[in-house]
Amino acid sequence: MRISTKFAPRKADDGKPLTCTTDTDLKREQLLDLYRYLKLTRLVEERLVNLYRQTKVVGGVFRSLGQEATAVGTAYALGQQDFITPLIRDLGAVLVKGIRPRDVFAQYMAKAWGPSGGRDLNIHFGDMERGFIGPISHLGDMIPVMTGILLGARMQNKSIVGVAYIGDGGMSTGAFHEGLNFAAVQRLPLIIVAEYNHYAYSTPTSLQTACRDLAEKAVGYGIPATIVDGNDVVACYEVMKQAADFARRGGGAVLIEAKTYRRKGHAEHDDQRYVADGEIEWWEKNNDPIDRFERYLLDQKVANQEKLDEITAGVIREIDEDCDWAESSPMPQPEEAAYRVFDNEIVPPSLRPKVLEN
Amino acid sequence: MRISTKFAPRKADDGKPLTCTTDTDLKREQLLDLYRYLKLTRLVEERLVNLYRQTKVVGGVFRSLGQEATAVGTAYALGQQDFITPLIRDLGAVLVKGIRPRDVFAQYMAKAWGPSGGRDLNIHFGDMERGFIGPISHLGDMIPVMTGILLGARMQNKSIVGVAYIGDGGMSTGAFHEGLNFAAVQRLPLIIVAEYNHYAYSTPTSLQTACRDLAEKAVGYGIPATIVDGNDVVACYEVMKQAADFARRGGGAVLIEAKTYRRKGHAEHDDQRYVADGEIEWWEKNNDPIDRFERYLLDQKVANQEKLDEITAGVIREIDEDCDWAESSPMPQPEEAAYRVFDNEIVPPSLRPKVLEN
Amino acid sequence: MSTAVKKEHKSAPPERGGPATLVEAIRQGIWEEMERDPTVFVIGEDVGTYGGAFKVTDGLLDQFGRERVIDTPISEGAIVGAACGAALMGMRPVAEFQFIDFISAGFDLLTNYAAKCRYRWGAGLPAVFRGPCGSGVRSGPFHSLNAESFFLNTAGLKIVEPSTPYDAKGLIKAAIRDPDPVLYFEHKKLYRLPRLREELPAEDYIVEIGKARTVREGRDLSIITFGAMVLTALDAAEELEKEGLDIEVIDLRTLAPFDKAAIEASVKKTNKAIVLHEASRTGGIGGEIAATIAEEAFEWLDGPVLRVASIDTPVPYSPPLEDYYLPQIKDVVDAARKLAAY
Amino acid sequence: MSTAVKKEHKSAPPERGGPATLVEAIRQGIWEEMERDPTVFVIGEDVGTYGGAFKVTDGLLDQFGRERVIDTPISEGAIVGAACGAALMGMRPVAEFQFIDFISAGFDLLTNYAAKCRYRWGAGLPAVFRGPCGSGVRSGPFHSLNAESFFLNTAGLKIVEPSTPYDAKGLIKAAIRDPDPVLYFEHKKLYRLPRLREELPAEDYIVEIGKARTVREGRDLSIITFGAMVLTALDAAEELEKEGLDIEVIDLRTLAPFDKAAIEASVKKTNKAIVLHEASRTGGIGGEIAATIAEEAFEWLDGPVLRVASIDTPVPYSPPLEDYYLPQIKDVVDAARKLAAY
Ligand SMILES: Cc1ncc(C[n+]2csc(CCOP(=O)(O)OP(=O)(O)O)c2C)c(N)n1
Ligand SMILES: Cc1ncc(C[n+]2csc(CCOP(=O)(O)OP(=O)(O)O)c2C)c(N)n1
Ligand SMILES: [Mg+2]
Ligand SMILES: [Mg+2]
Repeated sequence: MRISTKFAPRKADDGKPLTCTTDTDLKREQLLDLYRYLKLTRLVEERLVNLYRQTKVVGGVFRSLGQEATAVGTAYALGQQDFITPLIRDLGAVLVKGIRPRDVFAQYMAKAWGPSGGRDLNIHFGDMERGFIGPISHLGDMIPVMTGILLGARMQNKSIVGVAYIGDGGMSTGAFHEGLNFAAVQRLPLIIVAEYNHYAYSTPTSLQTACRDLAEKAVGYGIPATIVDGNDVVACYEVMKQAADFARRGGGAVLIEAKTYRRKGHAEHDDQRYVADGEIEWWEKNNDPIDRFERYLLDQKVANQEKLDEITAGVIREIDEDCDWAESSPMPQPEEAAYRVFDNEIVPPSLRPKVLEN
Repeated sequence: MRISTKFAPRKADDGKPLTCTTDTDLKREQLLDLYRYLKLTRLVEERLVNLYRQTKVVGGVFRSLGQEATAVGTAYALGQQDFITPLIRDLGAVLVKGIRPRDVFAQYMAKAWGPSGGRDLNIHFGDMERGFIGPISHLGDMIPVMTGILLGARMQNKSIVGVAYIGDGGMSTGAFHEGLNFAAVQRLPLIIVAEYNHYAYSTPTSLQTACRDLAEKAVGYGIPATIVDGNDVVACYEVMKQAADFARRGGGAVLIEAKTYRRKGHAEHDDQRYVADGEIEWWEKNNDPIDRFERYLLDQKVANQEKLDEITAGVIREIDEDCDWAESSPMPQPEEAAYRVFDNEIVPPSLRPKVLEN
Repeated sequence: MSTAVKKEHKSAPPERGGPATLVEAIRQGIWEEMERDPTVFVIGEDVGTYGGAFKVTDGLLDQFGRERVIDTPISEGAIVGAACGAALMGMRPVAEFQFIDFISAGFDLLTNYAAKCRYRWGAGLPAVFRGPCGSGVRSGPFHSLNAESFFLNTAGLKIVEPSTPYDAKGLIKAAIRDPDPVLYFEHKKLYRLPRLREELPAEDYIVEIGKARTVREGRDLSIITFGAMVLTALDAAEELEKEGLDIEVIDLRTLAPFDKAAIEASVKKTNKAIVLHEASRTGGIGGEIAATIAEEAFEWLDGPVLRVASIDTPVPYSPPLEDYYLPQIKDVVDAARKLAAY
Repeated sequence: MSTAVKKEHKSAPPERGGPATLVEAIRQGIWEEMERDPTVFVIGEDVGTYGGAFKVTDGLLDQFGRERVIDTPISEGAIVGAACGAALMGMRPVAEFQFIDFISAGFDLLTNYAAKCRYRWGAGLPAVFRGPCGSGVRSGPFHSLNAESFFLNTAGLKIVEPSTPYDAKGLIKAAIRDPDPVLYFEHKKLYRLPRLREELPAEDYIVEIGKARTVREGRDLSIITFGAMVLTALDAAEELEKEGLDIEVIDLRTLAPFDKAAIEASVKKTNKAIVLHEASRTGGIGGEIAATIAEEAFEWLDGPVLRVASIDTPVPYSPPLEDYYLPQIKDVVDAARKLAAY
C-alpha cells in the first residue's frame, strides 16, 4: 500500500557524517530561516531548563532535544492560514507558527502576561489568528479537535490544512483512532505527524504497537503515508510540502511518520534508567539534527560559520529580551482564578463564597 | 501485507447459484450440526419476532437474518474452553457455545428465570463455563475486555483463544482500537471477527471507514488478516480453524473479515429507508447462507431433503419446549432490583428507603 | 449500491409553532436555528438519511445538505472533539448522542476539552451536545441513563433538560445561541407523550438558560424536580391536594447552573422541600440541591429536605424491577405526607 | 537497542512495616499482596521498568516478572477493559492511571462494564483502579483532578482515598482482597510528605472499606473530610482550639459507600457540621454528604451544614490562582467560627 519512503532515513555513505537531503527547492533565505528556528527552539528550551533550575518554572520542562527538526521542518511548510496542534515536544512548530518566545516563557513561569494568564501551563494555549491550537495533556484528544477545525473550515470554504502531531505513544489512544478515522472518511485535509522518537515516557515503541513503522497504521484508515528522516529538517519540510499540497487539493488525510530520537527523559526529573547504554550518546554524536543541518549549510555553501554564529547571536538576543519581559510580568491576581469559566456576562465569576454573609 | 483472500467471496461460475466451499475436512456429523445451528439461529429469531409482536418481548429484537453463517461457522471451530464475546447479531455463536434457547427467550421476555434474572436484556449475560462473555450495548468495549480474559488466561497457563465479534460500525470506536492494539502488542490469541454487513444502523460502511476492506485495518496492528465469505458457513469454519490454530500456537492476534449482509433493519422498528431499491431482495434471492448451505449439503450428497427436514423439525421442537419454559417463568420480584450490585455479604442491598422511618 | 436511496422518502419540514410534542418541538427549534444561522450544523450517528434514532433530525438532510447534516462513524469521542474544533472556527455544532448513555465515550473530551477551553485561553465553545436520556421505558442498564451527575462537578458545562414542548424548543434555541458548551438532555419517555402536546407560538422565542419554572404554585411544600419527574410530581401533588396539602412544583429546566434564587424563594415560602429525580439517589443532583437548600435556607426549614430518587443500582430491564428502581408517585406522596406532618 | 537496560538498576524491596511515607505504604501493600496471592498483578503505563510515574510500583518488575507487571500502551480504555477481563478469569488486577486525570479515558468502561457486571450476570470483578489525584502542587488543569464525583452516581464502584500511610497500606490490601471493583485514589501531595511518615506494623493488616476514622475528637463541631484536606482540617482545628472551640475531625477514608453511621454519630454529638473537600464545590461529594446529614440528622442540627471546597473552575496552574481556588485553613476557620456562633 501507499507508503512512500523517498525521504526515509538512510545510512550515511561509507561512514561519512549525516547531513540533509539536497532534493529541495528551498531558497537560501528559507534555509537560514530554518536554521534560525532550529536554534531558537533548542535555546529557548535550554533557557527554560535554566529557569527551571532557578525554580522559576513552576511545572515540568519537556525537552525536544534531538528531535527539533521534525517540528520545525514540517511546520515551516505551512501557510499562515494553516493550523497545527502540537505535542509538548513540538515547541519548534509553535515558534514557526509565530508564537513568540515571551509567551512561552510567561506560560512556563505561570505569569499574568502569559497567554493563559497563568491558568494553564507551557504550550497549553492557542492562537486562532496564527493557526495554533495548543494541546491539552490528554494524549490523542487533539486529533478529533483538529478534525473539527477542518470540518468547520470546509463549511466556511476555507482552503486550509490542519497538522496534528502525535507520538508513538499517543497513537495508542482511542481518541487518535476516532479522530483520524473520521477525518479520513470525510476526506478532510488532516495531516498527522507521527513522531517515532523511540519512547513514550519510559515505554519503548515495541510496547506501543506491533507494527515496525507507525506509517503502517495509515493503511487501516485508507490514507497514504510517508516515512521521513525526522532529523533531516529539509526532508521534513519536503514531505510536509507534498502532503499539504495533496491534502489541499482534496486528496484527504495523510500520515507522515518522522523517525527521530528523544535524547532527554520524559521531563527533567526522569533518570532514563530504561535506556540502553550508549544509545543517547550515539544519537548525540551521529545524528543531531542541528549538527546535520549546519554541516549541510556549510557543505552546500549556503552560509559560512560566521553567518551561522550571527544568526545564533540574534536568537540569543531575542531570548534574552523575551525572557526579561516574561520575568518582569507579575503573577496573576488571586481572584482572577474565578473568572472566565463561562462568558461572564451571562454567568458570574465563581468567586470564593463569603461564609454565611447574608 | 498479509491479507489472505483464499476464502473471500467469489462470483458464482456462469450464473450458477452459490453454495459453499468444498475445501474442508468437516465430517458429515459436523456438517449436519452446522446446519442445525443455522436453522436454530434463524428460527429462534423468528420466534422472538413472534413474541415481540405479541408484546411479550419487552425490549427490541435484533435480527441476524442473512448473516447467520458468520456467527455459526466461526464459533463452531472453537473448543469448549475458548471464549467468545459476540454482538447482538451473533446469536448463532452464542447457541453454538452451548447457551440454550430457553435462556435467550427468558432474557428477551425479562423473566426471573433468565440468566440475568431480568436485570439485563437479550444476550447481555455471560457463562464463564461455556466461554461466553455477553456484550454490553457500548460498541467496542468488549474488545479490551476480551484482551483481559486472554491476559488472565496466559497468567494461568491456559491455552485458550478468545474471539471478539465487531461490526463495520463498531470498529470506529476508540475502545476497539485500544483493545486490539494492546492484544497485538502482547501477542495474545485474540481473534477479531469483523462483520462487514454493509450497515451500522443506517450508516453505510463507506461512512465508517475509508478502507475498502475491514481487513486492511489489521495492518496497523501488525497482525495478519483473512477475508472470508461470511455467507459460506464452511468457509467461516475453515478460516476460524486456521486463525485459532495460529493464535493458539503463539502467533498472536488475527483479524477475520466476514463479508455478509444485514437483511433486516437495525431492529424491528427500522423502516430501512436508507437501503437502495432491490438490494435486500438480491441478497435474499442469491446469497442466503442457509439456502447456500442446503444446496451444498444436497449437491454434495451429505444429506437429502428428508434429513434436513428432520433436523429442522428437531429444532422447532426444541424451540417450542424452550419457549414454553421461558413463558412459564414468573417475572422477577420487585425487590430483587435492589440486590447484587455488590457482594451483598459486604454491602447490603439497596432497598428503597422507607421514608423517615427512624 | 448502498448509497442510492430506496424510496422517494422526504420528510415534511416542521410546522412553525402549532401543536407539538416534545420531539417535534426540538426538531422545530433546530430547524429554525439552522435556517436563521448558517453556522449551525448537526453531527452524529444516523442523524442524516435516517433522521436520528428518535427522528429529532428528520428531514434536515434534505433541507440543509450533507455539509451541514453529518453522519459520523460510531465514534463519540470524534463527535465531541469535532464539535469542539468546529466551534473554535466559529461554527455552532449541534451534536447528537444516539442515546445519552454513549456520552460516557465522549466524557474525556467533554470534561477536558469542551469544559476548560474558555478558561484556559479564552476560546469560547458554542456547542450543543444533545441526546435521549432517561429510564422507565424498559431499555435496561445501557439505554436508560440520566447523565447529569457525571458533569456537575466539572466547571464549564451548562446542562439543560426540558419537560415540556414549549421549554424544549425555547431551550434548544437558547442552547444553540449560547456562547458556551451546553449539554441538552431529552427524556425519551416524553418525546411523544400525548399528555405533553401543546400549542407553540409561531414566533421565534427562547427560554433562558438558568431559570427554573414554577409549574404549580403551593403553600405547604416544594417539590424541586425536572424532566420526566415533573409529571410524577404533578400527579403526586394532585393526590395530595385531596388531603388538603398545597404542593408547589418547581421544574429546574437548567441543571447547571441551576436556579438557586427560584429554589430559595419557593422554600422560603413553603418551608419544606422534597428534591425528586430519576437518577440513583447517591451522588445524584439531589444531593447538591438539598445541600444548597439546607445550607442557604436553613433558618426557613421546618423539616429536613427529603430526597426521592431511584435506588442505588444500575437501571434494570424487567418491568417489576424497573418500577421498583424508579421513584413512583406513591413514593413522592409518602415523603410529602411525612414531611407535611413534621 | 532500546530493550536492554542501561544501568544495573535494581530497586530494593520494601520494608515490612517500619517507618513509611504514604507512597512507601502503598508499595508495601501491593508488594505483600502480590507475594501472598499469585492472582494479583499490576498493569498500567510505565509501571514496569520505570516503576510508575510516582514510583509506587518500583521494583515489582524485578521481583515478579513481566507477566505480572505489565507495561501497557497509552490506552486507559484498554487498561480498564483488560483489568475487567482478567478479573473475570479470577485474577486480581491492580491497574494504575498515571494521573487520575486520565481516568476520563477509562470512564466508559469503568461505569458501564466494571460497575455493572455483577448486577447484570453475577460476575464479580475484583479489580483495583488506582492513581495519583489531587491539586495543590501547581500541576494545572490536567494533572490535578479529584475524580470521586464522577463515579458517585454509578452504583457498583467502591471509592477509597487514604490520608495516612497506615490507612493507605491497610486500604490497598483491603481493596485488592475486595470482591468488587475499587477505585483507590492517592493524593499526590501526600505521597512523600514527611509530616505523615509513621511506623507501620510488621504484621499483615487491613483497613476495612466503608469505615471512617475519627482523627480528632471534639465536642463543638464536626469537620467531615478526607484526603489531603484532613491536614487542612487538623490545622484549622488547632487554630480554633486557641479560641476555645473543640473540633472533631472525621476522615471518611471510603467515599463510596461512605460511613453514614460514623458521620451521624459525630453530628449527633456536636450538632454542627462542616463538609470539607478539595474538588470544586458544585457537584462535589460534599453535596451528597451534607444532604445526608441534613436529611438524616435534621433534628440534631443547631446550624446549617456548611461546605468548604474549591471554587467552580478548572484547577489553575499559577500559585496565586491555585491558592485562591483551593480551600485554605483560613476558609475552614472562618466557616467554623460562623457556624460555632450560630
Ligand atoms: C491519555 C493520556 N494518558 C497518559 C498520559 C501521561 N503521559 C504523558 S506524556 C506520556 C508519554 C507520551 O509518549 P509519546 O506519545 O510517544 O510522546 P513523546 O513524549 O515521546 O513526545 C504519557 C504516558 C497522557 N498525557 N495522556
Ligand atoms: C459506543 C456506541 N455508540 C452508539 C451505539 C448505538 N448503536 C447500536 S448498534 C449501532 C450500529 C452498529 O453497527 P455495526 O457495528 O456495524 O454492527 P451491526 O449492527 O451491523 O451488526 C449503533 C450506532 C452503541 N451501541 N455504542
Ligand atoms: Mg514518543
Ligand atoms: Mg454493520
